[in-house]
Order: sequence, then C-alpha cells, then structure tokens
Amino acid sequence: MNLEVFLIVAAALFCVGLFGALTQQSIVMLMMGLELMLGGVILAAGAAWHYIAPATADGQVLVVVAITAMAVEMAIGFAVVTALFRSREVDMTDMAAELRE
Amino acid sequence: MTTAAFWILAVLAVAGGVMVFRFDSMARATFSLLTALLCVGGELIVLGLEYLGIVTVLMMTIEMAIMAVFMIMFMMNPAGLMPMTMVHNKRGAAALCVTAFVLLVAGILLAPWPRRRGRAPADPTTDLGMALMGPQMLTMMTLGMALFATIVATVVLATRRGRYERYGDDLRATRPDDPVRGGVGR
Amino acid sequence: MDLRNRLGRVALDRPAVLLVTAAGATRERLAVEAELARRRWPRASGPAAADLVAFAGAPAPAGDDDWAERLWNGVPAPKARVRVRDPEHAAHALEHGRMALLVGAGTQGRQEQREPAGHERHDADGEHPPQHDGHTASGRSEHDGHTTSGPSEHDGHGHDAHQDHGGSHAGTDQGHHGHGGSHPGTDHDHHGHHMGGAILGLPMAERADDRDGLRLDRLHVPLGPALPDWPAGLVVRTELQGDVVQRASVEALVPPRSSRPAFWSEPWLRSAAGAPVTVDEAARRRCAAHLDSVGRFLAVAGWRDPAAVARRARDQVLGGASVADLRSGLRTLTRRVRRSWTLRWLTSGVGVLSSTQAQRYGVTGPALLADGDAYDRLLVWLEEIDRAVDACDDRSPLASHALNGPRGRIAPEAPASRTLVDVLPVLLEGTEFACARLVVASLDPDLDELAPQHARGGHAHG
Amino acid sequence: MAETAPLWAAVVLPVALVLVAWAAASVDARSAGLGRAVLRLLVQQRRLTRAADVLLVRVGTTLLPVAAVLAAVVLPLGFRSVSDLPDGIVWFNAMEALAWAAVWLTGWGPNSALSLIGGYRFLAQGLAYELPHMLAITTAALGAESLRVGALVDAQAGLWFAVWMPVAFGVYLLSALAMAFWGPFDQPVGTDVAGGAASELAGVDRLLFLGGRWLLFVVAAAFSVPLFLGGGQGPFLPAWAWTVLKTAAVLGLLMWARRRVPTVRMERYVELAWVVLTPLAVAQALVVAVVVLGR
Repeated sequence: MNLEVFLIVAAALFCVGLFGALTQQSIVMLMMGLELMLGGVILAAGAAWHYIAPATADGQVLVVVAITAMAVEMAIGFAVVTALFRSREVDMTDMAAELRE
Repeated sequence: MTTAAFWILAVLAVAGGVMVFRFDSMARATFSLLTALLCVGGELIVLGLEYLGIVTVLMMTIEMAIMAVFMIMFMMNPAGLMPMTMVHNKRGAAALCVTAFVLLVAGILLAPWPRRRGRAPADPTTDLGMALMGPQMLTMMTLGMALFATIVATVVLATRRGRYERYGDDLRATRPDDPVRGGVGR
Repeated sequence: MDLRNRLGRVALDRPAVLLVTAAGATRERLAVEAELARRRWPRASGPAAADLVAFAGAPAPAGDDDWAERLWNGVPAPKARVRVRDPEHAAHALEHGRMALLVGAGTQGRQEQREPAGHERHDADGEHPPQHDGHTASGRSEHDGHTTSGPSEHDGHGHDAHQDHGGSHAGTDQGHHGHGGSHPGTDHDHHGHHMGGAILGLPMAERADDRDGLRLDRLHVPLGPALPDWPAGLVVRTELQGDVVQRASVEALVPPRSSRPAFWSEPWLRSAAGAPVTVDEAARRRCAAHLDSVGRFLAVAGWRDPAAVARRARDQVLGGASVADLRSGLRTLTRRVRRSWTLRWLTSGVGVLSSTQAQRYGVTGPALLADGDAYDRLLVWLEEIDRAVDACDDRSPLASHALNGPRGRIAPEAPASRTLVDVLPVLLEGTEFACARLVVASLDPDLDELAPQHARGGHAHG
Repeated sequence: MAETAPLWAAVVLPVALVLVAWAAASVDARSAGLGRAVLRLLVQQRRLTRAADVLLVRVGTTLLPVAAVLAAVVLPLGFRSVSDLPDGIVWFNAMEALAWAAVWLTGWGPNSALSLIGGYRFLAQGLAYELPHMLAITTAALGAESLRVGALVDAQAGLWFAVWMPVAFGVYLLSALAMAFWGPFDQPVGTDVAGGAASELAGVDRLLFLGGRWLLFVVAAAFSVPLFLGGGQGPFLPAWAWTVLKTAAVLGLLMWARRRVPTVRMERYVELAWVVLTPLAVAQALVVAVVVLGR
C-alpha cells in the first residue's frame, strides 16, 4: 500500500459521487452524491496525513472539517427540501429550476 | 493483514458507492451509501486514525438513518416497487466523470509526492485535540460557528411556526398552541 | 429429523397464542383469557409470533375482506387454529389446539416447510374436530371452505398474503379501493416516480395535506379488527402520514344477531327488560367491565405489570370472590395506578373530550363524567371500581329506572358504545399512532352493545 | 492496570454475553419458559411478507446482535477486556449507533405499516436519547482524562464517578434503556403496534432480533460499571466478581424500574431530553471539567 493507491480509491469515490450529483434529479439523491464525494475527500485527507506529514495534525484537522461539512450539508439540504416542499411540493432539481420562471 | 483489510474495504467502498445510484429502492440506496462511508471510516482506522475512523462510523450511521427517514418522507417508494428513473443527462455526466477520474489518476500517479516527514505520534487523537485547541483554534471556532449557524438556519428554513403562532399575537398564551403536547408540561 | 421433531414437541407444549376476538364474543374471550392465564401460555402480539390462533366467536368479514383468513395465512408454520364458540369449551379447544400442534410438529418435514400451502391444509385437517366446536354443522362448512380456498392461495402468493396489511394483520387492500384514480392535485403528474394505483397488487401512497403543512404521502391503514388490546370488532380506517393519523373513519363490525345481551351491560339490559336483578350483580359486572378497560388501557400504555393485575382481578370479580378479598387487592391496584406520576405525565393531554363536546355527541357514562383527557377517564374508572366493590355484597334489587351501565346510559335502541364510536374520528385526527391507541383504549367502546337483539325468548343457546 | 485478554477471549465473549442475557431474561420472565420460547422460535418457519426487502431485513436482524457483541469488545471483566482500544468509549458509542440502522432496516424491510412505525419510533427515540447520552459518557471520559475504558476504571480507584457525577450516571442509565429499546423505552417494539419493528419477524429472524436486543441491553447496562461504578474496583472480592456483581445490580435496578413505569412515548420524552436533560448534562460536564482543571 502506498499513497497513490489510497488516493486512487478516494478519486474513484469522488467521481462516483460526482456522477450521482450530476445526474440525479431528486435533491435527496443529489445529496447522497455529495456525501460520497466528501467521503472521498476524507479518505484522501487521511491518506495524506499518514503518508506525507504524520507528525503534524493538519491532515486530521482536514478530516474533521470534511466531516463537519458533511453534517452541515445534510442538515441544510434537508431543511431546504422541507422548505421547498412546504411551499411548492417540489423535491426534484428540475422542478426547482422551473420555479424561477 | 492491513493490506487485505485495505483492499476489502476499498472494493466495498467503491462498490457501495456505485450501487447507491443503481439500486431501485431508496432504502437500499441509503444503506449502500452507508456501507461505502463505513468503509471509508474503516480505511481511516487502517491508516492509524482510530478516533477519526470511529467518529466517521458513528456520524455516518446516525446521519444515514436520519436521511432514510427524510427520503421516505419526501419520496415514498416502498421497497423499490417502482423503478426509479430520475436521472438527467446521464451520458454527459458519465463522460465527464470518467474524464475527471482519468485526469485525477494521472495526476496522482505523475505528481511528485513529497517524502514522508516525521513519524506518526503514539496517540494521534491527543495530537488532534492539541492541534484543535492550539494552533488550529481558529478552524475549530469557525467549525463551531458554522454548526451553530446551521442549527439556526435549518430551524428557520424547516419550520413554519414561530412564537407568534405558538403563543398568540401578543405572546400571552400560557400554553403554546402545538399540534402535539410536549413533555415538559408547557 | 427426529431430534428436530422432539425439540418441536417440547417447544410447542406451551404454544404462543394469538387471541382474536370477534365482535360479540366477550364471554368467549374472557374464558380463553382466563384459561391462558391458568395454563401460563405466552400471548403473541401478532400473527408472526403466534403458534396457535384462538378465534373467540366467529369472525365476521369486514366488507369483502376475510381478515381472519388473511391473518391465519400470515402465521408461520407450525401452526394451528381453534375456534371457541362457547365459553365452556375454551379449555377443551385450547387443549385441542395444542395437540394439533404437537401432531403437526411430529410429522413436519423439510419439504413441507418449503410448501407452506400444503402444510396449512395439513393443519387444517386436524384442527376442527367436531366435538369441541359447539356448532358441528358450521364447523363442517368452514372446513370445506378452507379446503377449497387452498389451491387459490397456492397460485396467488403462497401464504404471503398477510403482507400488505400492515395495520390490521388482516388485510388492508380494500382500504385503498377507490383511491387509485382520485389524485388530489394536478401537479401530481410531475412525479414520474410517484403515481397512485397499485404495483404488485400493493397500493401506492399518495399525497395529501397534513397537520404540519407538508403535503406528504399518506398510507391507508386500517387499525383492527385484530390488534392486541383492541376493542373487538372495531375497525378504524386511518390515513397515516409517518405515524400521524391525519384522518380516521370508524367502521364497526356489527356482531351477528344474537339472543344474548351484550356481556358487559347484561344486568342493566335484563333489568330494563323487567327481569329481577340485584345490586351486587350489577356492581360486580361494572367493576369487572372497568377492570377490563383499565387492563386494556394500561397494556396499551405499556405498563404490563398492573395490566396483568387488573385482568386477574377482573376474573376474580366475575368468579365471585368475596368482597373482603377483592377490596384489598383492588385498593392496592387503584392506589398504585393513581400514584404513578409517569402514567399521568404520559397520558394527560391525550384525547381531550370536554363535557360539552361529549354532550353534543350524546356520550354518557365515564367519558362524560371525566370531562377531560385519557387520564381523567382512567381516574373515573378507578373511582367507579372503588365504589362498585363496596356494593358487591348488596343483595337488594336494582332500581329499574335511570340505568347506567359501565359505558353509559342503557338504551337498547341507542347503546352508549355507539356514541363512543361516533366521537372517535374527531379525537383521533392529528394524533400520533401511540396516542391514537391510547384514545381508543381510554374510551373502550364495547361493540357487543351494537348487536341487533332478538326478541326475548327466541331460540336461546350457549 | 488494564490488560488485554488473550485471543480466545474473543470467542468466549459472545458466549458469556448470551449467558448473562439468558439469565437476565429468565429473571425478567419470572418463569422457566425462556428455553421453550427460544426453541419455539427455532422450530418456527421464517416468513416473508409480500414485496418485502428480504435482504434488508436479514441485514437488520443480524446487525443487531453483531453490534452488541462488537460494542462489548471494550467491556472489561475485572481489568481485562477483549481489546482495550485507545478510543474505547467512542467505539462503544459508534457500535451502539449501529442499532439505529439495524432497527430501522428491520422495520422498513417487511413492507408493513406497523413494522415501519416501529422503525420510525426508534429513530425518534435515538434522536431523543443520543444527545444527553453522548454528553454523559463524555463527562465520564473527562473525569478520567482519557477515552480508554481501562483508564476510566483506573481513575475510579478512589471515588466512583457515580458519586460525583450523579446526573451523568442517571442520564446514562436512561439512555442504556433507550438504546436497547427495552423496558419503559420499548416503544419501537411496543404491543400497541403489535410488536412494531419485530411485528413481521418469525423464526430465526425474530430470535436474532429480540435476542440481539437483550444482548444490547446487557451490554449497555454492563458498560455503566466501568463508566461510573468503578469497574472491577472493590475490596475483598476479586475484580471479576465485582464486575459481575455490579452488573447484576444495575440489571436488577433497570428491571425493577421497568415494572414501575409505563412505556415512555417519544413525543413527550424528546422535550424532556432536550430541554431538561441536555442542559443538566452540560452543567455536569462543566462541573467535572472545573474539578479536573483544579486537580
């Protein structure tokens, strides 16, 4: 095992997540794509900590930031879906886009 | 041992990630995402970040469980009876993602990664705590503020009822007008 | 296989019993419950956990839905069922069920396990010996009906017919009839993934306004008639969003025309008809009726210990225990229930029925007296229990005017339970599932009272 | 003081847990009917509901006992645990959270309304108890200045944490009941929903699920011993005996409490947990932090 292998796995997760985030119409599914991308980021940060600079805690802090970002993204995402749903009964990105018109 | 663990977790993580968008059932999709993220947590443990790995497992389990509820709330699809075709521009996205992946891999393989400096501390958890409460204090405070702002923002966004709805226009009601009575006897 | 069979025999020696009470079969239910308590057989909370299904009375289908048959299909093998048509035959029938299970366990092989439909029929063969059935003729016809229904189950979904009926354990499909095409909003068509109608025969959810201002999916779930601790014969058709009851309508499975007066209001009905009834008889019946309701309420509230005590006390009261014995036991029970601040914390504010509202619906009895929530109604029951115990040795004749039964004024043409059933939908709307259960249990309508009565002196039986 | 047990302990652990759970369950049932009940589930056929997601049900029912055993890995008997992880407390919490997923999956899978309600209820319960629960175990960790369970036990050589962190201890006991959805917190499998999440389970599935629930209950109760009751510390008796004794006492207390209290509904408890228990737990953590700083 080395840094490259970890990063490739992280990149795979990131790209799968990106695919999901780009293609899914449902906001909830889109958020699942984002989660997966952030999972890739977490893995990359952990690998970077281990293989590049284990003596400092910067890599770990990056992981903490990514985890927090996941939590915030989830919470805000669901709040927005709830708000949209309450006002327009919309849970899909395309429909949210139509609302602008 | 660690190598085997790494590969098993890596394959499971990516497979779980792919299955998220292939399952018909929302519940399966969520829990396949959970599998993927639990494997990421496992990889962190393989890397020696036990605390962060376990915290990832803890957070993701709870997060996915709550996500499942929201999902079912907003899109009823009992056990995948109806195939979901809720995608747009699939082909373009696939092309984009494959390109991104190829570029990333090329970058990863070609980049001159620095040599490993220093060795891991005996207890990375202490290290992390010291960092967050010392040099990285600003990060920690920002995260704290962000989380606090999130709490406020989500409540504002998600609820429709404020104190005027609950306690009347002059806020004089002794007992809030809630659809369900709470447990503190207010 | 031999070991497996032997283990099966040991296990099924005390089967878990699911007691399903048909409307109008209170006597049979009480007999079976007492017998189960005596034998210390475990009670199953649903078909999945049951080995032996005991039908008290003859379950009447709700509309075109033969819920009893669906329930039976949902019980995993090895299984047996018995029908108790007569309180005196309870012990006999249960024993018979046990024997059928033991025989079934002995002959049960692996192939049979793979073919549930075949196995069911096998059980059915052994389950209705005429001698305990009370009604030989009807027992025979049921038997036939069952045999012919076997193949059709087979080509349908095997014994998996139980599935869709979350709510009642007895089929919910027909709860959805007529909803397929009636979409509330036009924007509905946007939702490609979100059509009404049915897939695989399962109804899909559709949206409707709800309590919290979100138009979420609602599920049509009928509650009853075979939920544990549920008034026999009551079916509440609910629209659930999550676990919140958004709308409810009540359907009472009216018990078959019978010559027997409703069990819990029997003394007063007899007195109204001019027969001589003593005060102690009425007091005992009232005491037992309220103990039954209290036991059910506490069981729904999840307080199993005193619920069991209440039920035991009920059987004692009906069994004619002396007043002195009863008094100390009942005082302990009522004091314990009154003193529980957690029970008060959990049940106050649930299902508030003010006396003005109650009067509007014509409610009489404890529900009117309580003038408040589920907890107040419980307190009224407890008070009446305490008072009724004191009258349990009063042999004077019951005054035949102003008759008040355990559930309210005795009026054969407008029974008190009818008003309780009528008031249910209003109280249930907007409650969460657990609260809805508490509301129903705190009113505890007795659907036996709704049975159309034969003229006195008709061909009595049982 | 903490030592790591040899490898065979990993095999013994589930067996020991099952034995304790068996003992507790038979005391609770007040009769010898337990063995028969288990046998009955063993001979009973599994059953499938229409359009059920069998995979999810199987995952859910299996995950519950697995999570309980995994959580018990950090549980010391005397001063030995199978593995005294450096982040043992977080590990315990994470494994216990797996029960959220397990119960929800079991409730969702059978495609039945009552069972789904059971699943929902457990998530509501989780949200209610988890906040004060995490603060309570954090308080104990704070008092020992370590996340290692062994260090926690060592820190209580003098004074038990239960004595000077009574609020955290109380909150922990409540959440131990809630996380095992047992006793007053059994709403997810309550009789009012005909067994809730377990309502559609039969045979081995049911045995795994309900047995897993007992295991979780025992583990949750037993974990209060190293957290607050000094683990194996005690005079005269050997350390393992003290652990067993204290665990039995906690189990007994919880089982007694269940007979006194009806089922707690989450719409009531969640407000109590967030408005009363959480601030109390924060205040307790503050007090402990000040004491630790002053040491």
